[in-house]
Amino acid sequence: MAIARVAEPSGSLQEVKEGGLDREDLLQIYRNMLITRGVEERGHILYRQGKIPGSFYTGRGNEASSVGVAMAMGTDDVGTPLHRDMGVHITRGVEPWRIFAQYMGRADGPTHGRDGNVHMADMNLGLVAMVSHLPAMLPVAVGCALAFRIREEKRVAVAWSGEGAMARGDAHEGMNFAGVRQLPVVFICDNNQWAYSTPTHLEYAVEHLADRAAAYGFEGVVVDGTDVLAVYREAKRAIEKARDGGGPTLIENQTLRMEGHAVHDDAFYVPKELFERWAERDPIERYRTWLHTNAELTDDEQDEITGYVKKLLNDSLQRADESPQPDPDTLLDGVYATPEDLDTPHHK
Amino acid sequence: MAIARVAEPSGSLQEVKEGGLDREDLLQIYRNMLITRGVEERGHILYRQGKIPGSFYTGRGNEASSVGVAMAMGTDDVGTPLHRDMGVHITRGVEPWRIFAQYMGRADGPTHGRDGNVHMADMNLGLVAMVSHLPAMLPVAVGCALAFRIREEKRVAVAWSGEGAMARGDAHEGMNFAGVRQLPVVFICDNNQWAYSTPTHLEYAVEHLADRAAAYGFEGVVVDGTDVLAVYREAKRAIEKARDGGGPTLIENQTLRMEGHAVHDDAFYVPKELFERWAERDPIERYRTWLHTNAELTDDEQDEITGYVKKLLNDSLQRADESPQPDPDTLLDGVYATPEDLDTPHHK
Amino acid sequence: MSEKTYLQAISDGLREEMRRDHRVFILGEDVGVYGGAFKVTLGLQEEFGPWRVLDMPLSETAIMGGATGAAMMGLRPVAEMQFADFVSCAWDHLITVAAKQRWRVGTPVPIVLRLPSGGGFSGGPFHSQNPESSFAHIPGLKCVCPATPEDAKGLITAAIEDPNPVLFFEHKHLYRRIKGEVPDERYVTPIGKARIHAEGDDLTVVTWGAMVYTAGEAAKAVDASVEIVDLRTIMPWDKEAVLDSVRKTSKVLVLHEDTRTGGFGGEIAATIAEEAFEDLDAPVKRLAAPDCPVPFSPVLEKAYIPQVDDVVRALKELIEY
Amino acid sequence: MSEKTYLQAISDGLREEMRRDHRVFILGEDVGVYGGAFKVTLGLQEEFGPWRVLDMPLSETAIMGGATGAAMMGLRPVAEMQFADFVSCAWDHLITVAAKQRWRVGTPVPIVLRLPSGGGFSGGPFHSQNPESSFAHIPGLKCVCPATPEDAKGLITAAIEDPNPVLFFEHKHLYRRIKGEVPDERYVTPIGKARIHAEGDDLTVVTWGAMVYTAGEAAKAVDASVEIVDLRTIMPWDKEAVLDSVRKTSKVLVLHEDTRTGGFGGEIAATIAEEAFEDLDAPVKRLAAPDCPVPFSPVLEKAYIPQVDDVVRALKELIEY
Ligand SMILES: Cc1ncc(C[n+]2csc(CCOP(=O)(O)OP(=O)(O)O)c2C)c(N)n1
Ligand SMILES: Cc1ncc(C[n+]2csc(CCOP(=O)(O)OP(=O)(O)O)c2C)c(N)n1
Ligand SMILES: [Mg+2]
Ligand SMILES: [Mg+2]
Repeated sequence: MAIARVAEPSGSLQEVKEGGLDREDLLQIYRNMLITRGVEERGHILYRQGKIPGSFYTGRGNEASSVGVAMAMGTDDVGTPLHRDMGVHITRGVEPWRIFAQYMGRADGPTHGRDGNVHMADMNLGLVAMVSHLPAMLPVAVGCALAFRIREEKRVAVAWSGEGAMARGDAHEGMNFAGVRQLPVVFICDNNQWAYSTPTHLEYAVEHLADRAAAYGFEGVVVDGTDVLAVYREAKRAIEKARDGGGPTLIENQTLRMEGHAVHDDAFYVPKELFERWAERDPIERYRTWLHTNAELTDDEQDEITGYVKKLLNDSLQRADESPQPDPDTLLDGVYATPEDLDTPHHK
Repeated sequence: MAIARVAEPSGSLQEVKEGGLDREDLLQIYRNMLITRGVEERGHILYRQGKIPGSFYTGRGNEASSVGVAMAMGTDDVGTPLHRDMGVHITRGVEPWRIFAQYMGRADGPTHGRDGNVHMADMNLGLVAMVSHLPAMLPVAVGCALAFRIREEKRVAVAWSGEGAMARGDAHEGMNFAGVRQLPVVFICDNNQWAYSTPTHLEYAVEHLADRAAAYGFEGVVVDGTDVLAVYREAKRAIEKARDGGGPTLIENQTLRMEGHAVHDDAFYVPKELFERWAERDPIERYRTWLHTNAELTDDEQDEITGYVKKLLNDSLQRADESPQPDPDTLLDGVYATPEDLDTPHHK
Repeated sequence: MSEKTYLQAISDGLREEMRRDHRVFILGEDVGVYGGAFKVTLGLQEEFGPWRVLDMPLSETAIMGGATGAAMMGLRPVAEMQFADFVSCAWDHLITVAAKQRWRVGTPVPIVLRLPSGGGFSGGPFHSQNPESSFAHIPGLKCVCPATPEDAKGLITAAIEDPNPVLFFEHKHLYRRIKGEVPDERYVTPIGKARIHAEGDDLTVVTWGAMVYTAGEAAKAVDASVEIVDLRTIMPWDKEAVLDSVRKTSKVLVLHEDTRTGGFGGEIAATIAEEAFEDLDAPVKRLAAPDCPVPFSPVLEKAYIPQVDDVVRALKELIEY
Repeated sequence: MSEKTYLQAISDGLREEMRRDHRVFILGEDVGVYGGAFKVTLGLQEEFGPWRVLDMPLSETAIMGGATGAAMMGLRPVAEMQFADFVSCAWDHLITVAAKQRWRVGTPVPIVLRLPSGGGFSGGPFHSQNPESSFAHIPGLKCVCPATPEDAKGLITAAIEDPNPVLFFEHKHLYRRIKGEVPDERYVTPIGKARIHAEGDDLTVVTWGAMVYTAGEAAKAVDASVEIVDLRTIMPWDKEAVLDSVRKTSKVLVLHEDTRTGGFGGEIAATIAEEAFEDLDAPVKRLAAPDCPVPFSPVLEKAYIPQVDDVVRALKELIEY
């Protein structure tokens, strides 16, 4: 028995426009999805070239979900994206060269070589950097929403979690508290069907994770996470509802993790046919087709965007590669914050 | 929208007999409820006499819930009762003098003065001693059920939690895992409407906590926790279902905590009328009336039981008071277990 | 100046900061109408309303994660664990998020976590612990353990002002037993500065929290001049003050209520033994609780928590060395 | 005897115990078909089935609580954290339930918790930590940190046999880099006994885990005879072996990969300084990671984890004292 609402697929251009996206927005979404995938593909190459230390993760297959949600957020909203959500960073305006610098552990990455991978975020863009421990950032996002509620600001926090991490106590405590206080927070569950090698039936025993929202006193929505406009529409609805005092929503975006858990994992445990089936629903292909069919995307426009993204990535790679190694003498700086650290837009 | 099933009240003698209770069982239940309340009332007096160190907690109002569930357990089943569940210890056969000795921190209490209050249990009676941290014993009970499942034993674990403690991650992780693996465990939520001074609407935002069972893939049942025979019936059903491979159930027993959180708390924050309303549903009074009406409880029988309980408690108090103080020289014994400690019925 | 209990001093400090700074808010279990298990926050919800004195569900992770998020958005949360023992349920958030976010990504997490700790009244294994040693090992956290009402107020103010996560260990046994003169106006007691509780020349006792008083009584019972250094904060701890005292007395006892092995006394003793090696006339001695949980029964608890007699014995051994 | 990697030795020990004792089972994330993040349990689910090699949800509390309950019912769980770092999510269950149940109520909790720990490969702040010091402070827990393949097998066997909760810290950087002769038959390496990694007369290095090898290389680079004591287990730790060595050499370096302040090295240094006070010709020196999280970038990580050069420098300072 599904309890959550199952969202409609994306509709016509007319509908989408009524949902708040003009044609430039639509192209921007396309651009962001391409940059997202491009950053991760280039990262992969860097990794194979031995330029990225440690491990390497991507969110292939999750571009619609991450970009769609981020597009729905307001400028002053905040979020805690995770390791499959590169599209959030891109959409919020992180420059790709800084991401490459982060990957390579260079001084100009957002963490200056102190942390790696997508363990980064720019607070000035309203993003809070994830920790590895999943989903520890979910209750932190709830805390952001609490601040907005206390100050009576019309801002919303967006909290991400994989479907596997929803098994952890952090998800429960965060969602329960948010429900009790009807805080302005939207929970996004990236359900990519696998938690490392673990399939969903070993992670939860409910039909849809979004059904859990009922246990916390708010609405759950199941969305096709390869359909960027459906994701956008549902995220927008939920965010504006939260902004208007309507409390949290749990959105489950259904996708497939199109690669291994990380670069070292060939995902031998995922049935081939599953990959094949979901490859047909590649979020970028799907959206390009929609743009052609519904928004008269021209070949020229497409070429222009592809060219723009290619150049952006090439330039970014070069700039990142010029970034110096971090200085070991700075290792102990900033273990403790100083009062000046609080001079930020957030800590006013 | 309630998702859980709301249980019927207890029925006629005929029905109850079909449910597996003969007349002696019915009297035993009555006896156990009286002993349960008696132990705590005497404990309260001991406390006021300055004979109990530290704090003191009772489960007044929860006698039907704790005795009813424990009666439904099989000899080889195990449980992790909490601080309102004295009736479980009594029903499983803990001798009251040992409980008084525990209260007073004496050498003959189950923890030999090392821990106090209801932080005790006799493993030989299938009970695992609680820790303060709530509800840490819930995933431990799930672990017991896991052992039964691995060994393919027809045994069931019963896990208790207050409604307040259901907000914690431990409850979530334990129930989720149990649902995923359909383990033989029954979850009992003692919903006494308050978590210390915190009312339920600040603890959860769902109609019934039992509704949460749906989020974990099993059945939830709401029971009037002052109706010992209804509690018994639902616990029995759930336990036998679990024993037969049917997986977990979450039972929510609704009561009111009839005293303060602990002896120092006068519960000023609980509306007087609430106490008055629930006093009319005192579980022991209710059950006595039922026995009179349905099972022809005679005045002689009643006097005999009352007399028996009174003598038991008096003798127990005296015996406990004769128990020596623990020996400080033993303080460091048993921080680490020895191989011989594993020579128990459980660690075969 | 007015005479205040240790508890009242904390309470006053909280109220004062909440009046001064609208960003300060309190969250925890039963902190509102009930005023917290120990009544430290009594009356604050009435004054500041339910959103600045926020009753939380029984969810230590939501409390800590919530405080962390709110701090990142510019508020100054003061979270309460009902007993310090329950901070084990928030361990992950403290050490994984709050402690590391500043160093990792430059985001300060200015939160205060109030932790009613310590034994002495038969609280048993789960209502008596002194978990400060575990946290003092985690870079990025500060640990504060006031012993006097004056310090309790000055340090809660400092903790709220501090841009870092500060664990504020309030000793429950001092709450109502210890009174002292407390300035009426606002003041800040610096984190990281020890206080000389008693001056002396022959021996040094380094300690904190309730043990300051145990040391004080023991000092009166020995025939030597004992200097008692009340660390006040153990992360950072005032190494210079300790070394100054040790250089003067040449003999030192490190005393704490937490268990001995791996307790923070080891860090202090090791540091003294390394940095004052040539000044020592006797090995650095440690006295702490034995390595087992805190017992419930009064006879056992007395054998567990270092008593005046135990300190006297240790001091005599040092004198006779 | 056959040559085995450190990883293979652990794997063999697990398989052997599972064949011998039907009560032993494994639970953790991705331990089944995938064989665990490091492939230590590879092939075991195939041999023993899905209920004895149990894939758990992403739920460290359910893993630890589950192991505890199963142990109480007579099984012998071997739980795996995917990385030692994630044990922070199970901290409460370890210190509150597993560590205290035997002492409190007489119920032993015979569980093993396998913890892939340590840095050296840019795992960053959350995939490189050495959290053993935090646990060594908690009475009731044992902490095992093997350095060689032979000890890895002998100690995993000992850990499974032990009637207590045993935390088994496997150093990830040793998994495939370190090979050695390992007896083919079953054997038990006693918990609490150190191993003399290298004999020497002039200086003692007390260490464990991957630092044993760092110390070994450093010893070759100094002009003195260095004794390296590999503790093998830090709770309990072999005080006698350490004191014996120190009495012989009179100078000692305590070395570990975890951060310095409040690290277990403080306990060891304080104990040596107290109990071998009159045998010491120099202060007990400590070398450890600096007090910050583990950095990701290789240049930073090299500056963070004690390197051979750092140990050489410390040894020279001791020599020259
Ligand atoms: C608390 C915790 N335990 C274990 C891990 C190791 N780990 C990293 S990702 C992962 C799987 C996560 O699955 P899911 O939440 O579905 O996210 P996905 O990676 O599929 O996007 C695991 C087990 C972790 N990061 N945090
Ligand atoms: C993890 C944890 N946090 C806080 C406490 C302190 N505490 C003891 S009982 C209690 C209220 C429990 O409420 P509920 O679960 O409804 O059980 P009840 O006492 O009402 O039976 C609290 C907050 C605790 N025991 N454990
Ligand atoms: Mg997933
Ligand atoms: Mg309750």
